[in-house]
Amino acid sequence: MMPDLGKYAGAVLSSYGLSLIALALLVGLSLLKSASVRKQLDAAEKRREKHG
Amino acid sequence: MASIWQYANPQKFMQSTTAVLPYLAVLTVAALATGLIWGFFFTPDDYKQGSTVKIIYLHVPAALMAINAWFMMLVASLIWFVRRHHVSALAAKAAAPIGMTMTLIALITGALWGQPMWGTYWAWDPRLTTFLILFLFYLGYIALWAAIESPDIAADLTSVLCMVGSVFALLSRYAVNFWNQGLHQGASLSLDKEENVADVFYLPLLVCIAGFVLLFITLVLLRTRTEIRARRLQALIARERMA
Amino acid sequence: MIALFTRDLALAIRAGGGFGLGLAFFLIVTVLVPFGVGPESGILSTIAPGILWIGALLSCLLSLDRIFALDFEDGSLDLLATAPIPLEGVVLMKAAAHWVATVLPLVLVSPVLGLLLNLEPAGYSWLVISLALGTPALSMIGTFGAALTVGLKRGGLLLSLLVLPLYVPTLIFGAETVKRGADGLATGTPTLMLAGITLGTLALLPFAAAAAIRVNLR
Amino acid sequence: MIALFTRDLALAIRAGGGFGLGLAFFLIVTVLVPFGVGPESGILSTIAPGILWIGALLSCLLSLDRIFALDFEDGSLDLLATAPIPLEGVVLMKAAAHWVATVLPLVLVSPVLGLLLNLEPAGYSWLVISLALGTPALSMIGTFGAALTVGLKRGGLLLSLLVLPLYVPTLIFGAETVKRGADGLATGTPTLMLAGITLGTLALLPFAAAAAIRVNLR
Amino acid sequence: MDLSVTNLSCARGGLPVLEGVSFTLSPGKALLLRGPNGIGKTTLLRTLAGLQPALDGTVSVPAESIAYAAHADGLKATLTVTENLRFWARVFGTDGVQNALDAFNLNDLADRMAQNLSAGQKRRLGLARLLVTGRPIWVLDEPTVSLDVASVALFGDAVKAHLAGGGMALIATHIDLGFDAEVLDVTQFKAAPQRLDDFDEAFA
Amino acid sequence: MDLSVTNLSCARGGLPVLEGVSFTLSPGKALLLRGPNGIGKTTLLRTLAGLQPALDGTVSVPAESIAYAAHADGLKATLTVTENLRFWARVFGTDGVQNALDAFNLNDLADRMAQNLSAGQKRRLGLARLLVTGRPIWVLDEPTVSLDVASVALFGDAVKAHLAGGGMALIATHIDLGFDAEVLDVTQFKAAPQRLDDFDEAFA
Ligand code: HEM
Ligand SMILES: Nc1ncnc2c1ncn2[C@@H]1O[C@H](COP(=O)(O)OP(=O)(O)OP(=O)(O)O)[C@@H](O)[C@H]1O
Ligand SMILES: Nc1ncnc2c1ncn2[C@@H]1O[C@H](COP(=O)(O)OP(=O)(O)OP(=O)(O)O)[C@@H](O)[C@H]1O
Ligand SMILES: [Mg+2]
Ligand SMILES: [Mg+2]
Repeated sequence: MMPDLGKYAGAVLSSYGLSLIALALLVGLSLLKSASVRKQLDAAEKRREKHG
Repeated sequence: MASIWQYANPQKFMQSTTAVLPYLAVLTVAALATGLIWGFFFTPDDYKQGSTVKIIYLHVPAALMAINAWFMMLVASLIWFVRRHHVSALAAKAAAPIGMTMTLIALITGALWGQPMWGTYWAWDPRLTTFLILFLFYLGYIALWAAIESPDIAADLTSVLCMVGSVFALLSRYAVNFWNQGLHQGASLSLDKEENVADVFYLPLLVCIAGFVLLFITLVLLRTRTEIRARRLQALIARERMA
Repeated sequence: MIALFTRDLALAIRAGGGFGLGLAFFLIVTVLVPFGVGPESGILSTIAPGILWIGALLSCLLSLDRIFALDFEDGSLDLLATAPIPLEGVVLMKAAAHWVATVLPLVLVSPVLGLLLNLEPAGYSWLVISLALGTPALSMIGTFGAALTVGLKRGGLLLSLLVLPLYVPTLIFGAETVKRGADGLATGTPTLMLAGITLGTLALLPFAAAAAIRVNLR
Repeated sequence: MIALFTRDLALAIRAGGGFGLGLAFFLIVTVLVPFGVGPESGILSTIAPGILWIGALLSCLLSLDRIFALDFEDGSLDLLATAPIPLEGVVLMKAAAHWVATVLPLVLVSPVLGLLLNLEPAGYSWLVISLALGTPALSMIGTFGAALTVGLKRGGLLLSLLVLPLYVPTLIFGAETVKRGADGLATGTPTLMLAGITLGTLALLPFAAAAAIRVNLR
Repeated sequence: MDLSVTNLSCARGGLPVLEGVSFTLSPGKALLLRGPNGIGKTTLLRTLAGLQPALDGTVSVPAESIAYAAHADGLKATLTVTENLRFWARVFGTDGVQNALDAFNLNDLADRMAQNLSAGQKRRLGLARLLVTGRPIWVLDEPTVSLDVASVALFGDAVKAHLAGGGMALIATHIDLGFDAEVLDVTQFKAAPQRLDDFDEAFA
Repeated sequence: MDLSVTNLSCARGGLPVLEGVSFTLSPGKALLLRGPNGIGKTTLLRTLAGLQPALDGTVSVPAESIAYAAHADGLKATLTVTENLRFWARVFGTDGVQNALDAFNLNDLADRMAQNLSAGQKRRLGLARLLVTGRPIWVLDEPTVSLDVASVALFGDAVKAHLAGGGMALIATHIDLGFDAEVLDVTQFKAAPQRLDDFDEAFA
């Protein structure tokens, strides 16, 4: 059910492709950083509670 | 009714965003998927531009968000400067990479669109040029955040840069217009849409714009939360060092 | 404040760098362009206004990190911040000294370099006028950038990155003035804009720069 | 010696500057040119080869003073000079690290900037080839210049002045290669010359640079 | 007019270093600050001099009445001794250059460039700068580093003359200055490590 | 193999500073250099380490057997303690990193970036570097600056272990190092001011 893009298929597909890659990178990196910081913070809070 | 500034308290901010973030994320995915799928699969080709109109569903929302992200950073910087709420400084920091990505998407899709339409990937058209300058501003802003160790000093200096930069961005816009008349279409989301974009293109475009706005808000909240946690983490580590 | 201005000038001259080197860099950039672009005089004279402005801008840029870095390292900046003159005045004097020591010589020799690039005869006077009107804005913007990056190690390249987009409007109007002048067209609007930018930056940026220094000394 | 190379790369990445900022400067210089010269794509594509080469050269130039200055300040250079590796090897590794950290990224993004300047399609491959062949010479010559000025306070601008004339042959042949490539002409001679310059500088300049460092440490 | 500091807290690099610093200094008196390396003496003096904001607490005098001198002397290597002093005299709007040269025995060196001075001579020039500020409160950080015995005595005389004229001096030092004064050990004000029990405490 | 220095003259900034320096040091021995500021100790040590040419005289060992450590530690702020040491170990082709960490009590700090160390810890790292050079002659300029008592003792132990293994040490210092060694006062070698009777003498 791919629409027929005609002679501009290259331009349209690469626009969508590159944009989605950029968005995926942005979202992915944001999530990764969020997860890693959260993990480090949890560990640090645990240490703090243990040692007071 | 409590003051809106209560959300500038980090803890309060964390609590309230924990509650809304899942809904926002779902809404974002829904809007983006609907808009892009609708636009890509279920809209006709334009009689002049052929299938390249489909690029509009990425290009225009990204372009709008690129500018609005900077505007949001400006507002957040002003709030930090006047009221010194840490959350707003961190929100400005969190928004910059998003804005930069949006600028990049607008530039890439525009360039890819330009090749079939104008016969060149790049022309020094005022609007295009303005975006390039905007990209440089994002780059400098992010580099300044990265270069300064102390978070409060970084917040102060980047907010000064954001304010001064905004003035110069406007000035550049005027200068660039003066310098070159350009190829780019004018604003077509004006009120009398009769003479501009037809409904078939207009409605999915609106959904896409909504999707990008939601994406921006979601990401800013997520990244601001990360920054807040990182700040807390830094303080805890510093305390461990001292003990 | 006059004392600060004369001291900075004296330092620029004694250190041997202030005057000569900025000038030399301008010369060399301008000379490199024909090597890179090729010697056809038609092309050269078309691009001459832009290249001369860009050369001046880059020379100015390269000397920016000296504006505050030396004073920061040896503690003078701390002492100036606690001295009975407003920091805004200090910033303005620093920008003025930078302009006189580094940029003014460029403005004065620019016609000679215009010759090297086959600038149209009608353009010479506009070259000097536009540089004289526009470069104070470059010095002032650069001083602001230097104030932002004063505490950073090796801030030089970051400084360039921050300052260059701010230089765009000045560059556009400056080069446009020369281009129009060389082509015998009316130069009113860009000249006015140049003057406007210079006045605006001189009026507003000292405050932003002084705020940045206060933050950086903290 | 490999240890020195990997350490310098690690430092360049950690300091956050090495990679990104040289690149940013290249980007900005290239972007400024149309603002100065004007947006007509015909003129831009004529001067594109020269401007791209000059941009790469200037970005390279600006990062030169980092090559030895930091090691000099913190005493590493003294220690390296007394270490059991030849100073010539140290110099070569320094140049290599500079090239990989600062110049290689420029080479890789240069096609994108070619786009901005409307470089002729046939020129892209030659742009990358000529930069890849010629820029090692720039790094090596720059390392020599950095070695000459290592002890001097604020040697940065003096360094530029010393190094720029030495860069001229590389620039000429590099830009010529791209120009001929873009025009579809034979590029044999300038490409060979570029390769020759690079090989020659890599073979000879380490000795000169090592001698200069020995003198400067005295 | 006394210099009284009440309950002052100051931070360095974002972390509180000293808390609850309180003392009073009246005209004609000097106060020596002592404490181990890294305790926060420099931070305290910079806060008093108005170079960084206090976290908390008050200082009874404006920063404009304080002359601050630290390790870095603010000397320009390519200006002569007289030129260096004359510059600061003009900035502070006074004219005590000759007086300052006399007090620190710099007359022989008056035309020497600062870069050709020895470390101790440089230090003397840095201290001479205090005399041309004409300000009543001297805030000095390790003033006698690299001075020989004779120069330490000159410095002591200069401080005594300043105090006799109704001035005040606040001096952080590890070594003997050759004159008597009250001593304040700042170790007692050391900031307790932040508890950070409350999430928001990280955002000072 | 002894280190013997015969009739050495060395210059700084174009002027002779020390003349006729002669001494001998045998394996297992340490020699302390003393003398007032500016007499030329640093100049002498740099000449021995091969960093500047001697005006005159001979040194019996090649510069390749000497490990030199000065005020500047050659540490990279953005590398960790281990990375800094490992780099120098690779440059000198040895593998004593763990050993060096142990000797200067740096194990707790092994993964800390050098920029986050205190001055004393930095100094310890700089001294630990000597152990990874594997060279027999240590030439040290003011090694104990900013070290606390415990660290000075660590340093003393490291020097003693080095000497016990047949090494030598030549140390310029103003302060007590906590161990006994021969002392050489370099003031006796102070260069006489040039007479400049002959026109050519200015061209040394
Ligand atoms: C790199 C190149 C380009 C950049 C940076 C760019 C930038 C922008 C911006 C900022 C907008 C939103 C402005 C607004 O809504 O007021 C926009 C809208 C638009 N652009 Fe582009 N553009 C580029 C290339 C192109 C090309 C090549 C085409 C097609 C031939 C194109 C077609 C459009 C259309 C149809 C709109 C929507 C009009 C509107 O809503 O204003 N753009 N572009
Ligand atoms: N730039 C900085 N960033 C973070 N912490 C710092 C910074 N500078 C100093 N510190 C820390 O702040 C504390 C106080 O430093 P300060 O310089 O005030 O000490 P001091 O009492 O003057 O020491 P000294 O006797 O060595 O002069 C020290 O523990 C130091 O490690
Ligand atoms: N760059 C220079 N140019 C000219 N003279 C110099 C230079 N550096 C040092 N000197 C002079 O050389 C002499 C010897 O200096 P050196 O550093 O060897 O002394 P030192 O005995 O190590 O002193 P200290 O105990 O302070 O370390 C001093 O009188 C000094 O003034
Ligand atoms: Mg201190
Ligand atoms: Mg010494």
